[in-house]
Amino acid sequence: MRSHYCLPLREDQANYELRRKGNPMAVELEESMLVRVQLENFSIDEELHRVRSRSRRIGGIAMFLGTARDRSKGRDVSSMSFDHYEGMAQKKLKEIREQALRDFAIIEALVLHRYGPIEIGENIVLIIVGAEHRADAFKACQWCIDELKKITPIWKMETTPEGEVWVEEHP
Amino acid sequence: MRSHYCLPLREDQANYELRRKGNPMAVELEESMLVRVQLENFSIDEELHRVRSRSRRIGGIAMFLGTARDRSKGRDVSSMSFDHYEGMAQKKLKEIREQALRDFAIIEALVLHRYGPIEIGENIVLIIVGAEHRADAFKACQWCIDELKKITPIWKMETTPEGEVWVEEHP
Amino acid sequence: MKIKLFGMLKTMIPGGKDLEVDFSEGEQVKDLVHTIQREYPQVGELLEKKKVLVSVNQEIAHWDTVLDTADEVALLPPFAGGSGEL
Amino acid sequence: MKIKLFGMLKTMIPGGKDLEVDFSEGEQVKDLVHTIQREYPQVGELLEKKKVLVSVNQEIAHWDTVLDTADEVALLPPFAGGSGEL
Repeated sequence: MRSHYCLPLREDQANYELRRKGNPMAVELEESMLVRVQLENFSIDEELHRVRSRSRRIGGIAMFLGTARDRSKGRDVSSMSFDHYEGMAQKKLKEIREQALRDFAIIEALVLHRYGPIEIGENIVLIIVGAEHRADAFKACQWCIDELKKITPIWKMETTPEGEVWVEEHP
Repeated sequence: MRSHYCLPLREDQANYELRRKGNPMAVELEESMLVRVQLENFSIDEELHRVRSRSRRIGGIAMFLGTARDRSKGRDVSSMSFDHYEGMAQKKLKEIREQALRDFAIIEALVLHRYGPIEIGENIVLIIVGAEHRADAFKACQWCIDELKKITPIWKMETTPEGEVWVEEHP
Repeated sequence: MKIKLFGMLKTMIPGGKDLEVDFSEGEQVKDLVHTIQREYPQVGELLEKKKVLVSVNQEIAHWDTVLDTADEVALLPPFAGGSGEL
Repeated sequence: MKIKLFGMLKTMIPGGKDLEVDFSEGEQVKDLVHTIQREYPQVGELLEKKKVLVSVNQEIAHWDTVLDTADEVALLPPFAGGSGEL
Protein backbone atom coordinates (compact mmCIF):
# COMPACT_ATOMS: atom_id res chain seq x y z
CA MET A 1 0.00 0.00 0.00
CA ARG A 2 2.91 2.27 0.77
CA SER A 3 5.30 1.21 -1.97
CA HIS A 4 4.34 3.87 -4.50
CA TYR A 5 5.27 6.55 -1.96
CA CYS A 6 8.90 5.49 -1.85
CA LEU A 7 9.83 7.67 -4.79
CA PRO A 8 8.75 11.08 -3.55
CA LEU A 9 10.16 10.19 -0.13
CA ARG A 10 13.57 9.16 -1.44
CA GLU A 11 15.24 12.44 -0.60
CA ASP A 12 13.97 12.35 2.98
CA GLN A 13 15.04 8.74 3.29
CA ALA A 14 18.52 9.74 2.13
CA ASN A 15 18.64 12.53 4.72
CA TYR A 16 17.46 10.11 7.33
CA GLU A 17 20.16 7.58 6.44
CA LEU A 18 22.78 10.31 6.64
CA ARG A 19 21.60 11.35 10.06
CA ARG A 20 21.48 7.75 11.19
CA LYS A 21 25.09 7.15 10.06
CA GLY A 22 26.24 10.42 11.55
CA ASN A 23 24.55 9.92 14.89
CA PRO A 24 22.46 6.76 15.29
CA MET A 25 21.73 7.56 18.95
CA ALA A 26 20.16 10.89 18.02
CA VAL A 27 17.82 9.23 15.52
CA GLU A 28 16.74 6.62 18.05
CA LEU A 29 16.14 9.30 20.67
CA GLU A 30 14.10 11.25 18.11
CA GLU A 31 11.99 8.17 17.31
CA SER A 32 11.48 7.28 20.97
CA MET A 33 9.95 10.74 21.47
CA LEU A 34 7.27 9.88 18.89
CA VAL A 35 5.77 7.20 21.17
CA ARG A 36 5.39 8.08 24.85
CA VAL A 37 3.40 7.33 27.98
CA GLN A 38 4.03 10.15 30.41
CA LEU A 39 2.79 11.79 33.61
CA GLU A 40 3.31 15.38 32.43
CA ASN A 41 0.97 17.41 30.27
CA PHE A 42 2.14 18.15 26.72
CA SER A 43 2.05 21.05 24.26
CA ILE A 44 0.44 20.28 20.91
CA ASP A 45 2.69 22.82 19.16
CA GLU A 46 5.80 21.06 20.50
CA GLU A 47 4.58 17.59 19.51
CA LEU A 48 3.58 18.88 16.08
CA HIS A 49 7.07 20.24 15.63
CA ARG A 50 8.53 16.75 16.17
CA VAL A 51 6.33 15.35 13.39
CA ARG A 52 6.60 18.10 10.81
CA SER A 53 10.35 18.54 11.20
CA ARG A 54 10.82 14.96 9.92
CA SER A 55 9.91 15.85 6.33
CA ARG A 56 9.25 18.87 4.12
CA ARG A 57 7.00 16.67 2.01
CA ILE A 58 4.19 16.75 4.60
CA GLY A 59 1.16 18.70 3.33
CA GLY A 60 -1.67 17.44 5.54
CA ILE A 61 -1.58 16.71 9.26
CA ALA A 62 -4.53 15.03 10.98
CA MET A 63 -4.64 15.10 14.75
CA PHE A 64 -6.77 13.64 17.49
CA LEU A 65 -6.72 15.03 21.00
CA GLY A 66 -8.71 13.27 23.72
CA THR A 67 -9.59 15.41 26.73
CA ALA A 68 -11.17 14.70 30.10
CA ARG A 69 -14.96 15.17 29.98
CA ASP A 70 -17.10 16.11 32.99
CA ARG A 71 -19.67 13.37 32.20
CA SER A 72 -19.34 9.63 31.64
CA LYS A 73 -22.23 7.23 31.07
CA GLY A 74 -24.70 9.59 32.69
CA ARG A 75 -22.53 10.22 35.75
CA ASP A 76 -20.82 13.46 36.73
CA VAL A 77 -17.07 13.07 36.81
CA SER A 78 -14.95 15.42 38.93
CA SER A 79 -11.53 13.99 38.03
CA MET A 80 -9.87 10.85 36.73
CA SER A 81 -6.67 8.87 36.95
CA PHE A 82 -4.97 6.48 34.53
CA ASP A 83 -3.01 3.37 35.47
CA HIS A 84 -0.72 1.79 32.86
CA TYR A 85 1.52 -1.23 32.43
CA GLU A 86 4.95 0.38 32.20
CA GLY A 87 6.87 -1.20 29.34
CA MET A 88 3.98 -3.04 27.71
CA ALA A 89 2.01 0.20 27.17
CA GLN A 90 5.00 1.79 25.39
CA LYS A 91 5.53 -1.42 23.39
CA LYS A 92 1.92 -1.40 22.13
CA LEU A 93 2.02 2.30 21.17
CA LYS A 94 5.25 1.61 19.27
CA GLU A 95 3.54 -1.25 17.41
CA ILE A 96 0.64 1.07 16.54
CA ARG A 97 2.98 3.71 15.10
CA GLU A 98 4.93 1.14 13.10
CA GLN A 99 1.84 -0.57 11.70
CA ALA A 100 0.35 2.80 10.73
CA LEU A 101 3.56 3.67 8.86
CA ARG A 102 3.39 0.32 7.07
CA ASP A 103 -0.32 0.17 6.25
CA PHE A 104 -1.15 3.77 5.31
CA ALA A 105 0.40 6.20 2.82
CA ILE A 106 1.69 8.48 5.56
CA ILE A 107 5.05 10.05 6.36
CA GLU A 108 5.16 10.22 10.15
CA ALA A 109 3.02 9.46 13.21
CA LEU A 110 3.17 10.34 16.89
CA VAL A 111 1.23 8.54 19.65
CA LEU A 112 1.20 9.91 23.17
CA HIS A 113 -0.83 8.98 26.28
CA ARG A 114 -0.72 10.37 29.81
CA TYR A 115 -1.03 8.44 33.07
CA GLY A 116 -1.68 9.51 36.66
CA PRO A 117 -4.27 12.05 37.88
CA ILE A 118 -5.95 14.22 35.23
CA GLU A 119 -8.34 17.12 35.83
CA ILE A 120 -11.48 17.82 33.77
CA GLY A 121 -10.61 19.58 30.51
CA GLU A 122 -6.99 18.40 30.51
CA ASN A 123 -5.23 16.48 27.73
CA ILE A 124 -5.23 12.67 27.90
CA VAL A 125 -4.16 11.30 24.53
CA LEU A 126 -2.71 12.74 21.34
CA ILE A 127 -2.31 11.25 17.86
CA ILE A 128 -0.59 13.23 15.09
CA VAL A 129 -0.27 11.87 11.56
CA GLY A 130 1.57 13.69 8.78
CA ALA A 131 1.04 12.71 5.14
CA GLU A 132 1.27 14.09 1.64
CA HIS A 133 -2.50 13.79 1.24
CA ARG A 134 -5.13 14.53 3.82
CA ALA A 135 -7.39 11.52 3.23
CA ASP A 136 -4.53 9.18 4.19
CA ALA A 137 -3.69 11.29 7.24
CA PHE A 138 -7.31 11.19 8.47
CA LYS A 139 -7.67 7.44 7.88
CA ALA A 140 -4.44 6.60 9.69
CA CYS A 141 -5.19 8.96 12.58
CA GLN A 142 -8.59 7.38 13.17
CA TRP A 143 -7.12 3.90 12.93
CA CYS A 144 -4.44 4.76 15.52
CA ILE A 145 -6.90 5.94 18.17
CA ASP A 146 -9.25 2.99 17.52
CA GLU A 147 -6.33 0.56 17.81
CA LEU A 148 -4.93 2.29 20.90
CA LYS A 149 -8.21 1.70 22.71
CA LYS A 150 -8.17 -1.98 21.74
CA ILE A 151 -4.64 -3.08 22.52
CA THR A 152 -2.97 -0.66 24.93
CA PRO A 153 -2.79 -1.70 28.62
CA ILE A 154 -4.10 1.52 30.15
CA TRP A 155 -6.92 1.74 32.72
CA LYS A 156 -9.10 4.63 33.82
CA MET A 157 -10.54 5.39 37.25
CA GLU A 158 -13.19 8.10 37.46
CA THR A 159 -14.10 10.04 40.59
CA THR A 160 -17.92 10.38 40.66
CA PRO A 161 -20.47 11.36 43.34
CA GLU A 162 -20.71 7.60 44.13
CA GLY A 163 -16.95 7.31 44.66
CA GLU A 164 -14.07 6.01 42.58
CA VAL A 165 -15.02 3.73 39.68
CA TRP A 166 -12.74 1.75 37.36
CA VAL A 167 -14.05 2.13 33.82
CA GLU A 168 -14.60 -0.85 31.54
CA GLU A 169 -14.75 0.52 28.06
CA HIS A 170 -15.60 -1.25 24.88
CA PRO A 171 -15.25 1.46 22.24
CA MET B 1 -29.15 14.91 13.15
CA ARG B 2 -28.15 17.06 16.07
CA SER B 3 -31.40 17.14 18.01
CA HIS B 4 -30.61 14.29 20.38
CA TYR B 5 -27.54 16.15 21.55
CA CYS B 6 -29.53 19.04 22.95
CA LEU B 7 -30.05 17.37 26.28
CA PRO B 8 -26.45 16.82 27.37
CA LEU B 9 -25.59 20.27 26.06
CA ARG B 10 -28.33 22.06 27.96
CA GLU B 11 -26.05 23.24 30.77
CA ASP B 12 -23.55 24.73 28.35
CA GLN B 13 -26.34 26.38 26.43
CA ALA B 14 -27.56 27.95 29.68
CA ASN B 15 -24.06 29.22 30.47
CA TYR B 16 -23.79 30.59 26.98
CA GLU B 17 -27.14 32.41 27.27
CA LEU B 18 -26.02 33.92 30.57
CA ARG B 19 -22.79 35.15 29.03
CA ARG B 20 -24.67 36.51 26.04
CA LYS B 21 -27.07 38.45 28.28
CA GLY B 22 -24.23 39.67 30.48
CA ASN B 23 -21.99 40.79 27.65
CA PRO B 24 -23.27 40.21 24.11
CA MET B 25 -20.25 41.96 22.59
CA ALA B 26 -17.82 39.59 24.32
CA VAL B 27 -19.64 36.55 22.94
CA GLU B 28 -19.63 37.93 19.42
CA LEU B 29 -15.94 38.74 19.68
CA GLU B 30 -15.32 35.20 20.91
CA GLU B 31 -17.24 33.75 17.96
CA SER B 32 -15.54 35.97 15.41
CA MET B 33 -12.20 34.54 16.60
CA LEU B 34 -13.40 31.05 15.60
CA VAL B 35 -13.44 32.00 11.89
CA ARG B 36 -10.48 33.98 10.58
CA VAL B 37 -8.46 34.78 7.47
CA GLN B 38 -5.19 36.30 8.61
CA LEU B 39 -1.67 37.22 7.53
CA GLU B 40 0.03 36.11 10.75
CA ASN B 41 1.03 32.60 11.70
CA PHE B 42 -0.95 30.95 14.50
CA SER B 43 -0.28 28.70 17.49
CA ILE B 44 -2.26 25.47 17.54
CA ASP B 45 -2.26 25.44 21.36
CA GLU B 46 -3.85 28.91 21.44
CA GLU B 47 -6.49 28.04 18.85
CA LEU B 48 -7.25 24.78 20.66
CA HIS B 49 -7.77 26.75 23.85
CA ARG B 50 -10.49 28.83 22.16
CA VAL B 51 -12.37 25.67 21.18
CA ARG B 52 -12.00 23.62 24.35
CA SER B 53 -12.79 26.50 26.68
CA ARG B 54 -16.30 26.68 25.16
CA SER B 55 -17.47 23.45 26.85
CA ARG B 56 -16.37 20.94 29.49
CA ARG B 57 -18.42 18.34 27.63
CA ILE B 58 -15.81 18.01 24.84
CA GLY B 59 -14.10 14.60 24.91
CA GLY B 60 -12.69 14.28 21.40
CA ILE B 61 -11.05 16.95 19.27
CA ALA B 62 -10.20 16.28 15.62
CA MET B 63 -7.87 18.70 13.88
CA PHE B 64 -6.55 19.25 10.41
CA LEU B 65 -3.47 21.35 9.76
CA GLY B 66 -2.43 22.05 6.18
CA THR B 67 1.22 22.99 5.71
CA ALA B 68 3.28 24.23 2.76
CA ARG B 69 4.90 21.31 0.88
CA ASP B 70 8.10 21.59 -1.13
CA ARG B 71 6.57 19.73 -4.12
CA SER B 72 3.42 20.31 -6.16
CA LYS B 73 2.37 18.30 -9.20
CA GLY B 74 5.91 17.16 -9.86
CA ARG B 75 7.42 20.64 -9.53
CA ASP B 76 9.74 21.88 -6.79
CA VAL B 77 8.17 24.72 -4.85
CA SER B 78 10.37 27.19 -3.00
CA SER B 79 7.61 29.36 -1.52
CA MET B 80 3.99 30.30 -2.04
CA SER B 81 1.55 33.15 -1.55
CA PHE B 82 -2.21 33.25 -1.03
CA ASP B 83 -4.59 35.89 -2.37
CA HIS B 84 -8.09 36.12 -0.87
CA TYR B 85 -11.32 38.04 -1.36
CA GLU B 86 -11.50 40.04 1.87
CA GLY B 87 -15.02 39.83 3.25
CA MET B 88 -16.30 37.02 1.04
CA ALA B 89 -13.61 34.61 2.28
CA GLN B 90 -14.57 35.28 5.92
CA LYS B 91 -18.25 34.95 5.01
CA LYS B 92 -17.70 31.51 3.45
CA LEU B 93 -15.65 30.24 6.40
CA LYS B 94 -18.42 31.43 8.72
CA GLU B 95 -20.98 29.52 6.64
CA ILE B 96 -18.81 26.39 6.86
CA ARG B 97 -18.58 26.61 10.67
CA GLU B 98 -22.32 27.20 11.02
CA GLN B 99 -23.30 24.38 8.69
CA ALA B 100 -20.92 22.00 10.48
CA LEU B 101 -22.52 22.92 13.83
CA ARG B 102 -25.96 22.24 12.31
CA ASP B 103 -25.23 19.04 10.37
CA PHE B 104 -22.89 17.13 12.71
CA ALA B 105 -23.17 16.14 16.37
CA ILE B 106 -20.35 18.44 17.42
CA ILE B 107 -19.93 21.10 20.09
CA GLU B 108 -17.59 23.67 18.55
CA ALA B 109 -15.58 24.29 15.38
CA LEU B 110 -12.80 26.67 14.38
CA VAL B 111 -11.77 27.45 10.78
CA LEU B 112 -8.67 29.49 10.07
CA HIS B 113 -6.78 30.28 6.83
CA ARG B 114 -3.71 32.43 6.22
CA TYR B 115 -3.06 34.74 3.29
CA GLY B 116 0.09 36.44 1.98
CA PRO B 117 3.55 34.89 1.57
CA ILE B 118 4.14 31.50 3.22
CA GLU B 119 7.43 29.60 3.45
CA ILE B 120 7.81 25.83 2.98
CA GLY B 121 6.86 23.97 6.15
CA GLU B 122 4.72 26.80 7.52
CA ASN B 123 1.05 26.61 8.56
CA ILE B 124 -1.60 27.46 5.94
CA VAL B 125 -4.96 26.25 7.20
CA LEU B 126 -6.34 24.92 10.48
CA ILE B 127 -9.62 23.19 11.30
CA ILE B 128 -10.44 22.21 14.89
CA VAL B 129 -13.64 20.36 15.79
CA GLY B 130 -14.62 19.49 19.35
CA ALA B 131 -17.32 16.87 20.05
CA GLU B 132 -18.45 14.45 22.68
CA HIS B 133 -17.58 11.53 20.42
CA ARG B 134 -14.58 11.19 18.18
CA ALA B 135 -16.31 9.76 15.10
CA ASP B 136 -18.46 12.91 14.80
CA ALA B 137 -15.41 15.14 15.33
CA PHE B 138 -13.47 13.36 12.56
CA LYS B 139 -16.40 13.43 10.13
CA ALA B 140 -17.08 17.14 10.65
CA CYS B 141 -13.39 18.05 10.47
CA GLN B 142 -12.98 16.29 7.13
CA TRP B 143 -16.17 17.85 5.80
CA CYS B 144 -14.96 21.36 6.78
CA ILE B 145 -11.65 21.10 4.90
CA ASP B 146 -13.33 19.54 1.84
CA GLU B 147 -15.95 22.30 1.81
CA LEU B 148 -13.36 25.03 2.40
CA LYS B 149 -11.54 24.00 -0.77
CA LYS B 150 -14.77 24.08 -2.73
CA ILE B 151 -16.37 27.37 -1.73
CA THR B 152 -13.77 29.71 -0.23
CA PRO B 153 -12.40 32.48 -2.51
CA ILE B 154 -8.70 31.94 -1.83
CA TRP B 155 -6.02 31.56 -4.51
CA LYS B 156 -2.51 30.16 -4.40
CA MET B 157 0.57 31.22 -6.30
CA GLU B 158 3.61 28.91 -6.14
CA THR B 159 7.19 29.95 -6.83
CA THR B 160 8.82 27.19 -8.90
CA PRO B 161 12.04 26.93 -10.96
CA GLU B 162 9.88 28.01 -13.96
CA GLY B 163 8.64 31.13 -12.20
CA GLU B 164 5.46 32.09 -10.39
CA VAL B 165 2.43 29.93 -11.16
CA TRP B 166 -1.18 30.42 -10.08
CA VAL B 167 -2.57 27.06 -9.01
CA GLU B 168 -5.88 25.71 -10.27
CA GLU B 169 -6.92 23.05 -7.86
CA HIS B 170 -9.80 20.65 -8.10
CA PRO B 171 -9.57 18.66 -4.88
CA MET C 1 -18.71 49.94 -12.71
CA LYS C 2 -15.65 48.58 -10.90
CA ILE C 3 -15.00 44.84 -11.11
CA LYS C 4 -12.71 43.24 -8.51
CA LEU C 5 -10.04 40.83 -9.78
CA PHE C 6 -8.26 38.06 -7.88
CA GLY C 7 -5.46 35.53 -8.32
CA MET C 8 -4.29 34.90 -11.89
CA LEU C 9 -6.72 37.52 -13.29
CA LYS C 10 -4.70 40.30 -11.66
CA THR C 11 -1.62 39.22 -13.60
CA MET C 12 -3.56 39.27 -16.91
CA ILE C 13 -4.46 42.94 -16.69
CA PRO C 14 -1.79 45.63 -17.14
CA GLY C 15 -1.28 47.17 -13.71
CA GLY C 16 -3.06 44.27 -12.01
CA LYS C 17 -5.86 46.55 -10.82
CA ASP C 18 -9.64 46.26 -10.83
CA LEU C 19 -11.46 46.49 -14.17
CA GLU C 20 -13.47 49.60 -14.99
CA VAL C 21 -16.44 48.68 -17.21
CA ASP C 22 -19.34 50.68 -18.70
CA PHE C 23 -22.62 49.64 -17.24
CA SER C 24 -26.28 50.65 -17.65
CA GLU C 25 -28.76 50.32 -14.81
CA GLY C 26 -30.84 47.13 -15.14
CA GLU C 27 -28.21 45.09 -17.01
CA GLN C 28 -27.79 41.44 -16.15
CA VAL C 29 -24.58 39.56 -15.31
CA LYS C 30 -24.47 38.15 -18.85
CA ASP C 31 -24.50 41.70 -20.31
CA LEU C 32 -21.59 42.67 -18.11
CA VAL C 33 -19.72 39.53 -19.18
CA HIS C 34 -20.21 40.46 -22.84
CA THR C 35 -18.77 43.92 -22.20
CA ILE C 36 -15.76 42.39 -20.45
CA GLN C 37 -15.24 39.91 -23.30
CA ARG C 38 -15.19 42.79 -25.78
CA GLU C 39 -12.88 45.04 -23.80
CA TYR C 40 -10.57 42.45 -22.13
CA PRO C 41 -10.33 39.46 -24.52
CA GLN C 42 -7.95 37.33 -22.35
CA VAL C 43 -10.28 37.61 -19.36
CA GLY C 44 -13.20 37.00 -21.69
CA GLU C 45 -11.67 33.73 -22.84
CA LEU C 46 -11.55 32.38 -19.28
CA LEU C 47 -15.14 33.51 -18.72
CA GLU C 48 -16.12 31.69 -21.89
CA LYS C 49 -14.57 28.44 -20.64
CA LYS C 50 -16.60 28.85 -17.42
CA LYS C 51 -13.36 28.77 -15.46
CA VAL C 52 -14.14 32.12 -13.87
CA LEU C 53 -17.20 32.73 -11.71
CA VAL C 54 -18.89 36.09 -11.25
CA SER C 55 -19.84 37.11 -7.72
CA VAL C 56 -22.33 39.84 -6.83
CA ASN C 57 -22.27 41.13 -3.26
CA GLN C 58 -20.02 38.24 -2.25
CA GLU C 59 -22.29 35.46 -3.51
CA ILE C 60 -21.86 33.48 -6.72
CA ALA C 61 -24.18 35.11 -9.30
CA HIS C 62 -26.31 33.57 -12.02
CA TRP C 63 -26.21 34.58 -15.68
CA ASP C 64 -29.50 36.52 -15.33
CA THR C 65 -28.88 38.24 -11.98
CA VAL C 66 -29.86 41.91 -12.43
CA LEU C 67 -27.16 44.36 -11.39
CA ASP C 68 -27.42 47.60 -9.44
CA THR C 69 -24.87 50.45 -9.45
CA ALA C 70 -24.21 49.80 -5.75
CA ASP C 71 -23.41 46.11 -6.25
CA GLU C 72 -19.97 44.73 -5.43
CA VAL C 73 -18.96 42.63 -8.44
CA ALA C 74 -15.93 40.36 -8.70
CA LEU C 75 -14.41 37.80 -11.07
CA LEU C 76 -13.27 34.65 -9.27
CA PRO C 77 -10.77 32.25 -10.89
CA PRO C 78 -10.78 28.60 -9.66
CA PHE C 79 -10.30 28.50 -5.88
CA ALA C 80 -7.17 26.97 -4.42
CA GLY C 81 -7.45 27.33 -0.66
CA GLY C 82 -6.01 24.76 1.73
CA SER C 83 -2.55 23.35 1.54
CA GLY C 84 -2.81 21.57 -1.80
CA GLU C 85 -2.47 18.11 -0.26
CA LEU C 86 -5.58 16.91 -2.14
CA MET D 1 5.98 -16.45 40.98
CA LYS D 2 5.00 -12.78 41.13
CA ILE D 3 1.93 -11.72 39.13
CA LYS D 4 1.52 -8.02 38.27
CA LEU D 5 -1.90 -6.47 38.84
CA PHE D 6 -3.43 -3.39 37.21
CA GLY D 7 -6.51 -1.17 37.42
CA MET D 8 -9.48 -2.58 39.32
CA LEU D 9 -7.56 -5.76 40.23
CA LYS D 10 -5.30 -3.77 42.53
CA THR D 11 -8.29 -2.63 44.55
CA MET D 12 -9.55 -6.23 44.92
CA ILE D 13 -6.45 -7.46 46.70
CA PRO D 14 -5.70 -6.34 50.27
CA GLY D 15 -2.73 -4.01 50.06
CA GLY D 16 -3.20 -3.60 46.28
CA LYS D 17 0.15 -5.25 45.59
CA ASP D 18 1.25 -7.94 43.14
CA LEU D 19 0.07 -11.53 43.70
CA GLU D 20 2.53 -14.14 44.92
CA VAL D 21 1.58 -17.56 43.53
CA ASP D 22 3.17 -21.03 43.80
CA PHE D 23 4.43 -22.23 40.47
CA SER D 24 6.21 -25.34 39.16
CA GLU D 25 8.55 -25.18 36.17
CA GLY D 26 6.76 -26.22 32.96
CA GLU D 27 3.24 -25.22 34.03
CA GLN D 28 0.96 -23.61 31.46
CA VAL D 29 -1.02 -20.37 31.77
CA LYS D 30 -4.19 -22.37 32.52
CA ASP D 31 -2.47 -24.07 35.50
CA LEU D 32 -1.48 -20.69 36.89
CA VAL D 33 -5.05 -19.43 36.39
CA HIS D 34 -6.36 -22.43 38.38
CA THR D 35 -3.99 -21.64 41.24
CA ILE D 36 -5.12 -18.00 41.24
CA GLN D 37 -8.79 -19.04 41.17
CA ARG D 38 -8.19 -21.23 44.25
CA GLU D 39 -6.22 -18.67 46.24
CA TYR D 40 -7.90 -15.41 45.15
CA PRO D 41 -11.57 -16.22 44.41
CA GLN D 42 -12.66 -12.66 43.43
CA VAL D 43 -9.85 -12.38 40.88
CA GLY D 44 -10.64 -15.94 39.79
CA GLU D 45 -14.24 -14.96 39.06
CA LEU D 46 -13.14 -12.23 36.63
CA LEU D 47 -10.71 -14.65 34.96
CA GLU D 48 -13.58 -17.13 34.59
CA LYS D 49 -15.73 -14.53 32.82
CA LYS D 50 -12.80 -13.92 30.43
CA LYS D 51 -12.85 -10.28 31.44
CA VAL D 52 -9.22 -10.44 32.48
CA LEU D 53 -6.42 -11.33 30.08
CA VAL D 54 -3.11 -12.90 31.08
CA SER D 55 0.06 -11.44 29.59
CA VAL D 56 3.44 -13.17 29.51
CA ASN D 57 6.47 -11.00 28.79
CA GLN D 58 4.18 -8.15 27.77
CA GLU D 59 2.24 -10.08 25.15
CA ILE D 60 -1.27 -11.51 25.53
CA ALA D 61 -0.80 -15.22 26.39
CA HIS D 62 -2.77 -18.25 25.28
CA TRP D 63 -4.26 -20.80 27.65
CA ASP D 64 -1.50 -23.33 26.82
CA THR D 65 1.51 -20.99 26.82
CA VAL D 66 4.24 -22.72 28.87
CA LEU D 67 5.70 -20.57 31.65
CA ASP D 68 9.28 -20.11 32.74
CA THR D 69 10.44 -18.84 36.16
CA ALA D 70 11.97 -15.77 34.47
CA ASP D 71 8.69 -14.79 32.72
CA GLU D 72 6.98 -11.50 33.53
CA VAL D 73 3.32 -12.38 34.08
CA ALA D 74 0.46 -9.89 34.53
CA LEU D 75 -3.34 -9.88 34.82
CA LEU D 76 -4.96 -7.25 32.61
CA PRO D 77 -8.53 -6.06 33.22
CA PRO D 78 -10.44 -4.54 30.25
CA PHE D 79 -8.41 -1.67 28.76
CA ALA D 80 -9.77 1.87 28.97
CA GLY D 81 -7.17 4.08 27.33
CA GLY D 82 -8.12 7.19 25.40
CA SER D 83 -10.48 9.84 26.61
CA GLY D 84 -13.67 7.78 26.80
CA GLU D 85 -15.37 9.71 23.98
CA LEU D 86 -16.27 6.44 22.19
